[in-house]
Amino acid sequence: MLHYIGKRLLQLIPVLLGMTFIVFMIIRAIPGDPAQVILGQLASKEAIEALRGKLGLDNPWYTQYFDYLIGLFKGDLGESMRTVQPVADEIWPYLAATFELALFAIIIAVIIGVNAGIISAWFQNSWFDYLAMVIALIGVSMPIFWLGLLEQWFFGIELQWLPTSGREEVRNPVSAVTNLYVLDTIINGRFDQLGQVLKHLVLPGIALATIPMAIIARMTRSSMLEVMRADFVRTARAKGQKMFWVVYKHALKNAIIPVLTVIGLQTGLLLGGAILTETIFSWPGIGRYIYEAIQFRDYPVIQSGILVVAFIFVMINLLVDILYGLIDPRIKYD
Amino acid sequence: MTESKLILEVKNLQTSFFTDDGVIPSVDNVDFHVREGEILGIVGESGCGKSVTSLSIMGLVPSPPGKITNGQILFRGKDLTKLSEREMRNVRGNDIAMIFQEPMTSLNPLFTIGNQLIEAITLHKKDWSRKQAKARAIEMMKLVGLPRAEELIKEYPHQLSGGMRQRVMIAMALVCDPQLLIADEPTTALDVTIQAQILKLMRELNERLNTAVILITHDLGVVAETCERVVVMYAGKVVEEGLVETIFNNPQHPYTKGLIASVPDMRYKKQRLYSIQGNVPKPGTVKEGCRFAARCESVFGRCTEENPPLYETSEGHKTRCFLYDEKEILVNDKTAATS
Amino acid sequence: MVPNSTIKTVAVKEKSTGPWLDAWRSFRKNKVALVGAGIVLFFVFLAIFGPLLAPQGINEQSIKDHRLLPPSSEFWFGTDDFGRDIFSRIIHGARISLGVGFFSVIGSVIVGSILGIIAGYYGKWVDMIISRVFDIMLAFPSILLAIAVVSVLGPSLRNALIAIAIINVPNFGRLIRSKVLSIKEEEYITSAKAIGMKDMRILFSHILPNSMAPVIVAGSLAIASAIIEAAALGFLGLGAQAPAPEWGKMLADARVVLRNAPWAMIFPGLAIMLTVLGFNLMGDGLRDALDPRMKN
Amino acid sequence: MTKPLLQVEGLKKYFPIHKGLLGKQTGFVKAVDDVSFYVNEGETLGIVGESGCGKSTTGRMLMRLLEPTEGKVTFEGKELTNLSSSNMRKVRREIQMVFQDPYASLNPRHNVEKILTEPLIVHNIGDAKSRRKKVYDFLEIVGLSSYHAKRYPHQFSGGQRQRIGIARALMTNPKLIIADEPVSALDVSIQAQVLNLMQDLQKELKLTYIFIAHDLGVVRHISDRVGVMYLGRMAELATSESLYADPLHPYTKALLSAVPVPDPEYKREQIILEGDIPSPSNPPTGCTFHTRCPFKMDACTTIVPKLEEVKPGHFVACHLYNELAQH
Amino acid sequence: ACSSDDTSSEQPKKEDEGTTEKETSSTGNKVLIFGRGGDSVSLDPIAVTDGESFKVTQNVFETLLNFGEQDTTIHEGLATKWEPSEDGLTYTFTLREGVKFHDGTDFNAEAVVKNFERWASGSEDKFPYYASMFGGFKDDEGHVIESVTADGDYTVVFKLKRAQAPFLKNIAMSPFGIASPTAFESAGEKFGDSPVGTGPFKFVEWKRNDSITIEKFADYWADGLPKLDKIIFRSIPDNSARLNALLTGEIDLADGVNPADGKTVEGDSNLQLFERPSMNVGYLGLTTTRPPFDNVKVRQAINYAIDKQSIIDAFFEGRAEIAKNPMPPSISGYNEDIPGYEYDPAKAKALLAEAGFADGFEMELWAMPVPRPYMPDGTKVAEVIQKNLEDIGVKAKIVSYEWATYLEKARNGEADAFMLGWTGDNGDADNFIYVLLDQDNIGSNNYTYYSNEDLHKILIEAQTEVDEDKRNELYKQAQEIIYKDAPWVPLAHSTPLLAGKADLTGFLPHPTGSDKLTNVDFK
Ligand SMILES: Nc1ncnc2c1ncn2[C@@H]1O[C@H](COP(=O)(O)OP(=O)(O)OP(=O)(O)O)[C@@H](O)[C@H]1O
Ligand SMILES: Nc1ncnc2c1ncn2[C@@H]1O[C@H](COP(=O)(O)OP(=O)(O)OP(=O)(O)O)[C@@H](O)[C@H]1O
Ligand SMILES: [Mg+2]
Ligand SMILES: [Mg+2]
Repeated sequence: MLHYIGKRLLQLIPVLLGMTFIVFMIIRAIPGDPAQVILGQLASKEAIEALRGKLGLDNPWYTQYFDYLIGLFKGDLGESMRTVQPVADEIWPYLAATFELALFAIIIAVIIGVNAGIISAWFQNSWFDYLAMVIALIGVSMPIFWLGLLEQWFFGIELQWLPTSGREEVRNPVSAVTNLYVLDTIINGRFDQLGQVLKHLVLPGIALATIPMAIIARMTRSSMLEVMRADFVRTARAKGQKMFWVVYKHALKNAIIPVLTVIGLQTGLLLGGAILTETIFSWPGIGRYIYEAIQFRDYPVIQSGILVVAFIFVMINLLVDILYGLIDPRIKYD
Repeated sequence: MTESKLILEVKNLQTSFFTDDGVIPSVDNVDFHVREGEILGIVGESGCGKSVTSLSIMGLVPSPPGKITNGQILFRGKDLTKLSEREMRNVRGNDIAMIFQEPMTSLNPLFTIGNQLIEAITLHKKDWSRKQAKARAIEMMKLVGLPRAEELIKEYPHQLSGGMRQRVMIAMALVCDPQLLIADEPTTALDVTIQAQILKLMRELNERLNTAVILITHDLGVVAETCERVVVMYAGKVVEEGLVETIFNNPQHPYTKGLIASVPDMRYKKQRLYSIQGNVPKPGTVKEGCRFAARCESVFGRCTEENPPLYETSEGHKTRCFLYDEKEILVNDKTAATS
Repeated sequence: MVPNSTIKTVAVKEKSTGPWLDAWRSFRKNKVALVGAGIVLFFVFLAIFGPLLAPQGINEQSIKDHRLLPPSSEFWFGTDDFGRDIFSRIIHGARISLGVGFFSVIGSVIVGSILGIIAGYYGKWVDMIISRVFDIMLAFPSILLAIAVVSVLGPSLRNALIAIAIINVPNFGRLIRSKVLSIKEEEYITSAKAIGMKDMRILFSHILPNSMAPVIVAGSLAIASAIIEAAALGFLGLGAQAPAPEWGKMLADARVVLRNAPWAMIFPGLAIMLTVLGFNLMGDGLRDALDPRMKN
Repeated sequence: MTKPLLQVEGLKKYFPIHKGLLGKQTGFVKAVDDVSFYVNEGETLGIVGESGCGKSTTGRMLMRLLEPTEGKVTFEGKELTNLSSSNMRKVRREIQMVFQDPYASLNPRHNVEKILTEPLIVHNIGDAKSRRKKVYDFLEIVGLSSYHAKRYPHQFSGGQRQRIGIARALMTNPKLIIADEPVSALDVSIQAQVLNLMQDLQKELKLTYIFIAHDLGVVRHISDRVGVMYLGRMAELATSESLYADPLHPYTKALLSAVPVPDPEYKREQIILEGDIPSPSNPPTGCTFHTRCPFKMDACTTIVPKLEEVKPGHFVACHLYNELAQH
Repeated sequence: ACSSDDTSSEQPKKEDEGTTEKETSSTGNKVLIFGRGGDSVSLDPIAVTDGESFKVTQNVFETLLNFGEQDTTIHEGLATKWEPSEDGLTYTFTLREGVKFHDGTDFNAEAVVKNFERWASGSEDKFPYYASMFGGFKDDEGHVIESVTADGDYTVVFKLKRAQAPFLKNIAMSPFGIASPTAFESAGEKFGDSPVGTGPFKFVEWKRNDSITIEKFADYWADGLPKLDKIIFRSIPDNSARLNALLTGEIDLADGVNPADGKTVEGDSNLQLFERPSMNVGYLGLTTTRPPFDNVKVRQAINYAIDKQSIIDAFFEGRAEIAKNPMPPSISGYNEDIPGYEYDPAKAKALLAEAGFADGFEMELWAMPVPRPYMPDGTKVAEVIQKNLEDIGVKAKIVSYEWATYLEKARNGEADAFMLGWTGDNGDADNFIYVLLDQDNIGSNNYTYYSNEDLHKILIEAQTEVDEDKRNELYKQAQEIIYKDAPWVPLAHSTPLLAGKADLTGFLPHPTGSDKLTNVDFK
């Protein structure tokens, strides 16, 4: 098993290297000069040249690339051109913010999606099935930024139930330990804050959860339908097992593997793909961090930011693969 | 042969599937019975309704689209079709157990053998401890001739060969001492030498535990070697029923005759096999008359117009064919079944 | 002697068929899918004839007289902050959204198919490289990739289309590759080899047509997501440029006046949702019709 | 004695087992291990054996649908194993194959006419018109009607599909047909139809068959000679009379006694083998059957028995007969 | 020794802070949450150029001189007196006494000198504003400041190489907030993360892209000030979302309110609307080197063609003034007498015909992709302009790029016509006209590539002219030249809006965009 993980990690290297290369080439193809952006409209040509020199931007691209790579191998993600902070130091709070949101969203999505899928499959062609699947379809058909705006409008402005921006009650700020605020409030023993933090998670969480929830529900349903026809399900029933356990024990465990893949993929996608939600809900997340870095041509942040997101994405997929092995004894890792 | 008590009576059973193409009675007016301790064979070609019949008995017809639309299934006098799902659960695995055709897919691949066996036990022996259940599981595994039972219990189905899996299935079926075991093509997926092992095991268990068995197969050889009585099905109907010897030596229904004649015999070489022309009709396509009429060599006018009833041609030997009408032994279906 | 010529094959009257025709029949039975196809057709109709049907053009400003009017009998969906008829703009916008969805997917299908077939058929290191590139692209957060691509090319509808096509390439590539790999193992491929068929012919006459069904399904679903992606890019200002009535851009433009004129945001959003829903419903129906495994 | 149409010598197929993601090769599945036999023109050679013993692999290697690891296949004096792939394709006109699963072996998106025309196109036989005619002729020959030509595989019953498969194999007027379990998927009553058809065609078109099956009754019925395979090796090879009347190899004996006979009165001493078939990736040493053999001797665990002619035309690979011969 | 002292004294201090925080939170403490559009880049004011950084540093740091509460007149700051010499080459500042930095060190002449030394020995990439306001660094030829010396504890003398008219205004700009020398010496590059100034508020915490917290500096020199206990700056990038947050009470004050929302705020009794005095210009630049805009008639025609009033009505919601000059009227030197180009499509057409474009022509119209205070919705304005141009037969294709690309391409002269704007830094005419339209700044902020030798002479002269009236006269002339040459279509001087809770008092938005929150309080 460890051996397998090691091997998979080794295999990651070319993918991530390829990734750095592609990102590197793309961002350098984007017109716009970081030095210019940093120095603003006022800057003179000389100033820009000077800064370019300092940032190493006047080296040939391959030198820049290899410098970056060498840094990477030393565990150095580079330094933001704009804030002059090491990306490695700067990135965590953003990542944590998105991670918390994505996790929250995916938990909602999994709990509701998986159960809706199961019940739909169990009572195939019932009104619940139709309703759940129509809702799921509408869910995947909704532009989330639109949903986010409607949510803000309705729950935030009209009903005033839930906060529409940020991660915390600013008047009562969470003192960050891990930057995962839910965890932090618990560590700090501030359960009053926990409630607030959770409240802040609700609206962006729902906006973000909608699509994965719908996808998971549909996937679970079709996977369950397939499994429910399997012989071993009939065997379980023939033993006299209750339908509930047949479904939730025998069928679910078998149906969950393709669902897990989807969950893994979606979690990974949420991490990098939450830009719009993060913008609408003013969530200080990694997506916006990178998006802004693109706007400011902050090359090291773009490069390392995308690299970190991609790394997490592949790690989640690795985790999913390992989970397969735990669920399915037929899968052997060696 | 001593007359023993009836354990199961299937009367007039009709199970239909409600599909997009209409209602298809896949099992139509099926009557048969099983006596205590006997092995009843049900033979017939693919799609003739063998599995649906057995699933009907277990109350496991996939629904929707399937449904028992008529008839009774009396298990020790109790009509199973009238039981609630809850009551039915107590019957399943406890009174009537079932094993399926595919040993490869009938076990849940993600749970250990032990887990699945123990589940079968604790479902019905609520007061048993896990330890007791485990002991019982091991005992049953030994009974069906599985080696290294103590270790096997921790293994997963994919680590076992087909034959071993089928033995596990049998052990699982017998774990609560059912009175009736339904085996739906239990050896079809196995190799001949392994099939021989399993059939031998089933015969032995039947003798030792006196469990009644319904053995469903399409292999006439298996029936001939294993069963006492046999029911021949064709396109959802029982076409002939009788003792094994009678059926093989004196088949009456043209389909049974053709079937027996078309099997190549390993013992001698026929120049040319007998073959029944045509195909089995698609279920639901034959509305009027005998379902075999289109393929029958002895077909005559009445066959395509009327539905032949079962004629009892001699004690316990029944045939659904107008050819035996002349012999004036028309028996009412119902009286035949209850006798 | 003709053996067994006595067999009377009962000539049951059968409808003319073919795999596609059968699929159509089973599709036709699926009411939900039909609703989806209906919605799609409706929008396709709008896309084609919209300019003729719309009461107004896309840029008939009337800032002084008709600014931000609520829905009324004259302006069904109200007007925007230029005093333009939102209803007319949505009708015109159908062409943009469907166009982006359709052409970007066509682009990804073509590129993805070529790469997927090459990878699946030639295997070995070619497969290795192509698959790794797909891995890389998939690990890339797609919206960021799209943003980056548009940033490189400059924001415009065409470039948004290209960006969306690019991010979808690995999906189709992988799909086709896995399909090619699995079909390669089918018995009818062996039987084609057994009659002495050449590899290229097998590829084009057997493997490709048989891998198309999932591509069609995935394609119709991908159109749905491409429409949303285009809207998202439009929303970020990276898609169609003014005064094009792209729905996402209309949404973005309407944000500013959300409080005074919610209709300016509700209707374009609904249009997106409905179109996407149509494609999703249709795609689902197609999957059921084309993928025999989904049949009960 | 007629000249063999096909001669197989020392045929082997070892499938490498790759483990792990880096694909390190960790061993072999010895699917076929040193098999030799010949087929005479006009005869039917049956090959039986239990699942996974290498029957299909053997069949496929004869046509080089699988490349043999080792060994020689000679067809009409040509050594097939040396041919270039384009020459091999030409030979495939002479050797055709009928597959077990009549559904899977027909392209679901092609109609019958297309399926049947394809071999003609591939081998450039005739023009469009003559091809069409030939298709309709062969449809008749295998007992289908011309109106079936426009239909698709899923609209046929299993037996009919197998007829299409057979018709396709016949399109190029082959000499040899390798039938890999052509009736295993069919019901008894349909199986009889197809077997009869194949026999009739053989007589009429002077075909040679290699008939692979696991049903001993079927093999007996159709074959002139029968080879019994066990774990990639040929255990016994003899004329079908000799084999069924007097099986020599303990495995053949057990096999024959295990087959259920549809006759309740037929009583015999059954030899029920213990245990399971070993895995071909880790076959037993010596005689691969020794793990289940009731007559196991010391030599069996170490020495691989050779297939030797014990009686005229009756070959067996078993140390019991080696010793007998020596004594 | 000093540093070890520092650390030892800091430890208990932090604990103190902890306890005081808890105390204040139990007693009703006054916290203002200020929602704004983006995060700061750095809190070292000299190192940055972005308004969002200055919004914070303006309250942490103080400059020697201050601007007026709502204008750019000069007032006392850390210096209580300032005396220029006759020739304008020497300035003597008298410093306020009893002022302390947040780290407890004293503010004195020494500190001022150290700050200027630090800046002057920097480089353009480090301290960009210093370079552009004072003409470069220590060794540069253009460097205006010859020396900064302490004369006793509370007097600082500036010697200039040449007269600089807006010198005092420059000194008052946010970037030149005086920092604690001990702090920036020990923090080095990291100073921007933990700024130490003398301002009414001291830095507490920075959650990147989310919030910056500053709290009342107990030892602030002015008694009773500041009134607030704490300010939290929150970045909420989207204007609508920010107003939402205000409506839901998550923030107390929102910067950058959409003009369209102005009425909503005014109609809400819980809220009040603030107007930031205008010190900006939004314009449509016509690249004078690209045909047909190299033809002055064409440029004038475009000027006549655009209906500015409609634009202002619709997309500034009337909260702007039609622009006729490149700088807003609030800046001295503004030329009232310029008539401006009124909306007159017929005249425009005639001019086009004169220029030989009777049938119009095709052009690209670049629209700003981001909202800016001077141009709340660039693309929409562009759509109106497009429509106006269509009316005179000019086919304009709206083009947009991402902001950074947009600026670079426009700067390279790749645009036919582009929308842009400017917010003044120090309220000086030079900061508009010279910066935006002088030939020296081609390739920099003169995006239109407009050059006019006469204008150049006037502007250079004005830079060193110390006499205010003479100087104003020069700028009026300059505006006339520009009016005739029409390198721009000046569109509007907008009044950026802010919204706050109704019980907020003492908030006076500053035209530069950096607001001092010292007097803000809750009722
Ligand atoms: N879920 C179902 N939906 C519709 N029809 C069904 C379903 N299950 C079974 N049938 C129909 O019922 C008929 C009888 O099927 P059944 O499975 O009992 O056949 P069988 O005799 O067991 O055949 P086999 O030997 O192939 O197992 C078939 O024609 C089949 O088409
Ligand atoms: N492509 C392959 N790669 C690896 N192993 C293979 C491959 N094809 C076949 N084998 C293995 O070779 C052995 C022989 O397979 P083969 O298909 O020839 O058996 P068979 O006798 O035809 O069995 P069946 O009766 O099940 O068709 C089996 O153990 C099988 O698992
Ligand atoms: Mg069955
Ligand atoms: Mg095989």
